[in-house]
Amino acid sequence: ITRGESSHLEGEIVIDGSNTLLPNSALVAELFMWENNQVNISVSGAGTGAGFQQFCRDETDLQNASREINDAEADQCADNGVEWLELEVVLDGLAVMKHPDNDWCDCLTVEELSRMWERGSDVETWADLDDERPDEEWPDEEIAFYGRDAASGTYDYFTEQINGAVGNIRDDFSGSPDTNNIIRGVRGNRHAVGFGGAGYYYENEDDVDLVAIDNGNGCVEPERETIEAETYQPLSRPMYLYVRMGALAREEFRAFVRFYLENTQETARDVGFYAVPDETIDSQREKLEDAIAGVT
Amino acid sequence: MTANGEAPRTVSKSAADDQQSTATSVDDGSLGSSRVADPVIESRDLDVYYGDDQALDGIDMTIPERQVTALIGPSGCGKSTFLRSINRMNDLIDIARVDGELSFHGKNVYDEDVDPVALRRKIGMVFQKPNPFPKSIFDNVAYGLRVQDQDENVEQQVRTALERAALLEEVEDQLDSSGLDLSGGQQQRLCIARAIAPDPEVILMDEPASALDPVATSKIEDLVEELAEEYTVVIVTHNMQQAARISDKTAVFLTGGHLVEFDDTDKIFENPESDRVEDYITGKFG
Amino acid sequence: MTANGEAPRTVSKSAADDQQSTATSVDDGSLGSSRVADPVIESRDLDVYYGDDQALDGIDMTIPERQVTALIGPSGCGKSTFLRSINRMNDLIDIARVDGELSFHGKNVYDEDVDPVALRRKIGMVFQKPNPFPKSIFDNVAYGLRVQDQDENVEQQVRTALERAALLEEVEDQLDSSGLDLSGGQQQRLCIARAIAPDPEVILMDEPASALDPVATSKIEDLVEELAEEYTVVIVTHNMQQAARISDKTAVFLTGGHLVEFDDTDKIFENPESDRVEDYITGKFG
Amino acid sequence: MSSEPIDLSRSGNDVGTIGDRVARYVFFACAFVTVATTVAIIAVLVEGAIDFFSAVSIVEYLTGTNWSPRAADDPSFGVLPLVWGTLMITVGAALIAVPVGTLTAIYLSEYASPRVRSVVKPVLEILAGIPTIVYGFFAISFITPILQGLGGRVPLLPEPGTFNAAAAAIVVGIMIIPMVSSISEDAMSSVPDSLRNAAYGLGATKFEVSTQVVLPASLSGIVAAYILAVSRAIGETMAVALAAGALPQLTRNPFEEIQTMTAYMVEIGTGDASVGSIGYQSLFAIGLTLFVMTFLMNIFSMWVRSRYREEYQ
Amino acid sequence: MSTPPTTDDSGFEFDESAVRRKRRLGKLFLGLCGTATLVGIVALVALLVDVVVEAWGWLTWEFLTYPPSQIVEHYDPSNYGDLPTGPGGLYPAIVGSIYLIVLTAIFTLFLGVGAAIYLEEYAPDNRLTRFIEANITNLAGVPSIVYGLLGLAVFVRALQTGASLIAGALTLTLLILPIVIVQSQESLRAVPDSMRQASYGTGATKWQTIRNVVLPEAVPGIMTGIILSLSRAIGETAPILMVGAATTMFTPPELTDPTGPFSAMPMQIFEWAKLPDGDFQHVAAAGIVVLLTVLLLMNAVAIYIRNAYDPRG
Ligand SMILES: Nc1ncnc2c1ncn2[C@@H]1O[C@H](COP(=O)(O)OP(=O)(O)OP(=O)(O)O)[C@@H](O)[C@H]1O
Ligand SMILES: Nc1ncnc2c1ncn2[C@@H]1O[C@H](COP(=O)(O)OP(=O)(O)OP(=O)(O)O)[C@@H](O)[C@H]1O
Ligand SMILES: [Mg+2]
Ligand SMILES: [Mg+2]
Ligand SMILES: O=P([O-])([O-])[O-]
Repeated sequence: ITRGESSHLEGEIVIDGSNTLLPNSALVAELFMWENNQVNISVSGAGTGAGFQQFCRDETDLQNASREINDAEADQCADNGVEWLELEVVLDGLAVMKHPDNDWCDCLTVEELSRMWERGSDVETWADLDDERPDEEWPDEEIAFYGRDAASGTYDYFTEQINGAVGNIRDDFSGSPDTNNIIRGVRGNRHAVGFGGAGYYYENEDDVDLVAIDNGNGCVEPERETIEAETYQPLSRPMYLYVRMGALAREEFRAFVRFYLENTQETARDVGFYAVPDETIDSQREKLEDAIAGVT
Repeated sequence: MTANGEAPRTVSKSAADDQQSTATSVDDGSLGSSRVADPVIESRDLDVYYGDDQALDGIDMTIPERQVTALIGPSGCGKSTFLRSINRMNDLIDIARVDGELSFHGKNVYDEDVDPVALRRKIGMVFQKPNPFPKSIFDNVAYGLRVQDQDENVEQQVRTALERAALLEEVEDQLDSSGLDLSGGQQQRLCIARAIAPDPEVILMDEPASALDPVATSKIEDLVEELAEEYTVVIVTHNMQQAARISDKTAVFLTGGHLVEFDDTDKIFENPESDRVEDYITGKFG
Repeated sequence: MTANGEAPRTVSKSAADDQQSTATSVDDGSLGSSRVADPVIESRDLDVYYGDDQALDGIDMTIPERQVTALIGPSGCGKSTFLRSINRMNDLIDIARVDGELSFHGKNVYDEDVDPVALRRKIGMVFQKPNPFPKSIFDNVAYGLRVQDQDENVEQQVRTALERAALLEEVEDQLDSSGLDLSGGQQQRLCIARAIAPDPEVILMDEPASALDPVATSKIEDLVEELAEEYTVVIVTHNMQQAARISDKTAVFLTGGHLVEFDDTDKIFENPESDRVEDYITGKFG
Repeated sequence: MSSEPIDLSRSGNDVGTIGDRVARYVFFACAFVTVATTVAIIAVLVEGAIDFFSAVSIVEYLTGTNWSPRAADDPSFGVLPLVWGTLMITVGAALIAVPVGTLTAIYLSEYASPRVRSVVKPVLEILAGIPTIVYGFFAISFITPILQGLGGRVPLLPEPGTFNAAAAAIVVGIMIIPMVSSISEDAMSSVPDSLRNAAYGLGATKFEVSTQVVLPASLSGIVAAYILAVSRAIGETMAVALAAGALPQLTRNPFEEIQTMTAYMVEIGTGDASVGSIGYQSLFAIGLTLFVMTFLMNIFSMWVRSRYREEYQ
Repeated sequence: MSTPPTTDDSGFEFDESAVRRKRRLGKLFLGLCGTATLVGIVALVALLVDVVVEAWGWLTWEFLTYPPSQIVEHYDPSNYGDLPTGPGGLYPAIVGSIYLIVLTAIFTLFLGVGAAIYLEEYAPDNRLTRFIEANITNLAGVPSIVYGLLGLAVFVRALQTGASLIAGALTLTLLILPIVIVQSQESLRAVPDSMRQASYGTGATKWQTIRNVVLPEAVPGIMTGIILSLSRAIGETAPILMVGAATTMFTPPELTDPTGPFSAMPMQIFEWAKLPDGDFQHVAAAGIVVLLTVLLLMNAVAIYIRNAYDPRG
């Protein structure tokens, strides 16, 4: 490494938590490293839940989270005297994907999605869905369902938004910890459907197609404009960075978190997320500076 | 401790006396094969090499039918090598190479068209250490019958073979138990039964009693003498008393893979032609 | 082929004649230990068991100083077992168990307070198969010196030991090359050098020449006779001529772990008390 | 020399003897680490599993046919689909590795020249040393496309999905070939030549010697190799996590997606389940189940070995 | 008795059709065995070719010497010229893996050889010893992911080492310990008893005998076993995944402070494979090539040691 020697900052920063948010934090860390090569940053992806366990035991400095901290976790943090600051750093869109040769289904309503995915769903073939669309004839072929695994925040969010409760989902979908596997699954079967981070779609546009979502306001595809303007509903969500207040006493750590907020809008787009609006970023900055002022 | 004290017990040999006159010492180079009544195996100028090392050097020998021929000599002189070259077991040693001629009933066994597997069906073998298969006693004896497709009336043949090997009485009730559960001496008799079951013509034995205790040894010796009534037996031994006791003919190999003397056993032990043989037999070395 | 033909060459033995009268046959039960000039090792009613099998049964023997005592007998009669019980090598066999007394200079080596390691430093051992370490010739001989912390002047001690073992001349230039590169006979002399380097009192040898060719054997035999000028030598051999040639005393063990006769070597080979010993020695069995 | 009394006692200054005793305890401690490891594994697994089984009945766990522990409103905890998935992979892998490995062992032990053997054996052993994650990629990028290419074209072969048990079983089978072949080859080579000679002496052909003498005589070693290979297949993780998919289901079709116990553990271990949730605790229940399964295999293997130990020396 | 029982005087019929039939069968069987051997070799070649083809063009010197990047263009050599930062690579994970293996090697050497010495040289033949040996055999069959759980619970949590280099190394040590012990035992057992006897016979103590005679003889075998086990450990993903190896590090961990976070090659490869951009599959393949190279080098060293010290020459 031949750059970043000029920086006087040095130290060690440990980031853990969500697998989903990991690429964004890793990219911010990467950029920061090139300017401050004496700061040693490690980014791990134990998952949001496991990450909070460590975070609340004072073992990590920053926690990537694809959901907000829950009560049990907050209690644990309190028990261990870990104070934290929640920063909203990126927006994620969940895309519903289909095979490129699927020319019958371009858009689904939230109700249809719910019928397809809910626990005990009676939808087995595409033809089971076309009764609400009298002038269309969908093939009588079995649908293959792909999605993120039950251990992911993505799964929690999708099931809650579409089917009304976390974990309310049909038994026979294939839940994968790796969104690439979902893409592979959908790509391999003309009758497949899958959900996963929208960023993965844009990296694989040749292999899979999007299904637009109709939330009562017409069909909307997850694109930068629709998500950043929050018109792609209900499958867009914010993701969070939890900052351990105690660590803000360290100069290199403060520098890194500031750097994070400065860069996250750009890095988000590089790794398949969407930028939070400028106003949000500004308010997060204020939150951070207040907190720093409180600590130092 | 001399051979006199333990003169070969040739009384039980039917053919022993007739053969007496056919004795030939290879030391003088005359090869009296024509004078031997029924030569089964004849070797002519047989050399065997392991890689570059010569283990046998120009062996000429004529082994008579239905007699016991003993091969003696110090360790490493090539006795086992000669024995193995009779039924082409040397084929199994990668680096072994054979020159010269070894014929069985007049047919050179090293000819192109001889299948060693077929040859070994005529020439059975018993090894130094008893080596029963880890199978039942019955299956051990039946093995040869089965691979040779002689599978009619196996039961009867197995019993006959065990009988001839003087083992039947001892194992009659346990034919299904493992051959490995027998004592060393019994194991060796089992191996003999296994070798004779498919009814070969010749039986080769490589120090069959050297791993056994004296009692088991004497049983094997008795057996060898009996076998010679029906089979041609070639036996390697390092025990000179043993050779003197059981054999009709004795071949003395000495270091370097030379056959120094081959004659009637009585002659060899009482009045050998070669001084080196005399030295060897009287224990001056070896 | 009789012992007469190869009378023991006792001429080189200084003490041989004096000892003649101390001969004792254990067959008659009289234990003449007091009559032996300098008993180094005495065993009294020694039994050794391997698990439930008894390998030695009530051995009484008195081994005199600076002489060669030979142990002979058929295979499995317990010769090696007796030898190993002298320096407690049997301790290394889990299932071995010793009853009775074996004393070294009057001290029972099986007493609680005896350290077998200390004992073995007084009683060296040479084994049947030459077993040099895969180290240099020098390190082989120096090994005993080093483990016994006799590391002053190692170089000189190594040379002396090699000299005494009649090997120095042959290996003088290659002390750094591996002991494994030597011939079998040289290896065995190397093992002897290794055993005598730390200057023990007694040397036990278990068939030290049985794996060797005749020439190497005779070198070892000469060496044994010379060693007896300085050391007490106990040697197991299965070769009766060898026992007759080199030993002063001979103990004959027979099957079952019994010591059947123990006497001057001449006596044993010319006129043994026991018929069984006579049978054994004249080759009636074994 | 003999007149002076000799000292044969254990003298205190004999460093050797003291070092000897110290060494003994140190080495014993090393060996005991393995016992401690087993105790720790059991303790860790049981502790987590107790929490799990206080919420889930063991009967439901062992007999249920549906595994969706993280479903919020109506979770079900039937482990059978996961066990079934594991068995499919194991049986499939064994179907490949056992015949291929055994025949390879016979070739190496009985037919190949020492030169060939000394090259081929270590080369094959590389297969067992390749990281399992690599096999996962190999399955996805190489085996599955081949299967998909065959599917539909070859009669009776259904169209395989992107993730399917067959591809995973094939790579696991390849991975354990050397366990079967090497250990069996060792067993066959240790059959003494005297047995081969005995058979040749009776006029047996090489084929007969190999199949009727060497093979039966080394059977216990060969069976032990099978069991070892099978337990490795049971515990195989990354390859199946990548290639077999993540859908716990009881299907008879090997071209469908399944999930194994190990793959589920990876899913939970890398996922977002919060520690203490029932989903997270299920990790230990599955781990315990897996441990018990491989434990039983090992007991079986030891039994086979002691029962059928080769008796020749 | 006067006429031979089986022979006819016309000569001897050697060519039996039965034998010829069996020989044909034998040839068929040999073909089968040879084919089976080829299956393993072909699979290995296919796997290597598949990976190398995927990695072609992506494996550069920079790939070995730079930290990873989240942006796939950074790995493409054609872009190296105009990057805002530096090229992407595997460097911290390579160093992490090497440190991990060094620590594992140190722990394993002491524990494994110590345990083997105890079991072979000291242990009496009693129940405890048999129990320890059976336990070791059993541990060798426990799936690696279970060791991951153990490491997580015992080292990371109970002993508070965190997801650190030392936790990873200790977990891998426990994982390979049973294999190392068994192989070391075999090497010790292969030292002929005559060597020990020679040493005891010269008055050496047990420890002197072990140190001066037994160990030097057994070292090649022990080293081979340890290296082969380590080459397995270096590719293990599941346990370090469970222990919580870092997915992204920009600097290598410090060997002087093994309590810090670390990343390792299999972990990094696994992460790359999960990233959205399809080209990351090439990056992962390049990582696999590096990992396999390290692994094959370790195997080669082991084979070299085995052959160089092979008593048969
Ligand atoms: N398989 C082999 N490979 C190489 N050399 C061999 C082989 N078998 C025997 N030899 C060599 O051939 C020579 C003769 O050996 P052979 O076994 O025939 O002797 P022997 O007379 O039977 O000796 P012994 O009484 O010890 O059995 C010896 O020098 C031996 O080293
Ligand atoms: N380690 C052992 N374990 C069990 N039994 C043994 C052991 N060593 C020897 N024996 C038995 O003890 C008896 C005596 O054996 P020993 O080795 O002392 O005989 P030997 O006279 O030296 O025979 P050989 O001439 O064959 O060397 C034999 O029956 C033998 O089987
Ligand atoms: Mg021989
Ligand atoms: Mg002995
Ligand atoms: O890894 P997750 O962000 O889906 O929890």
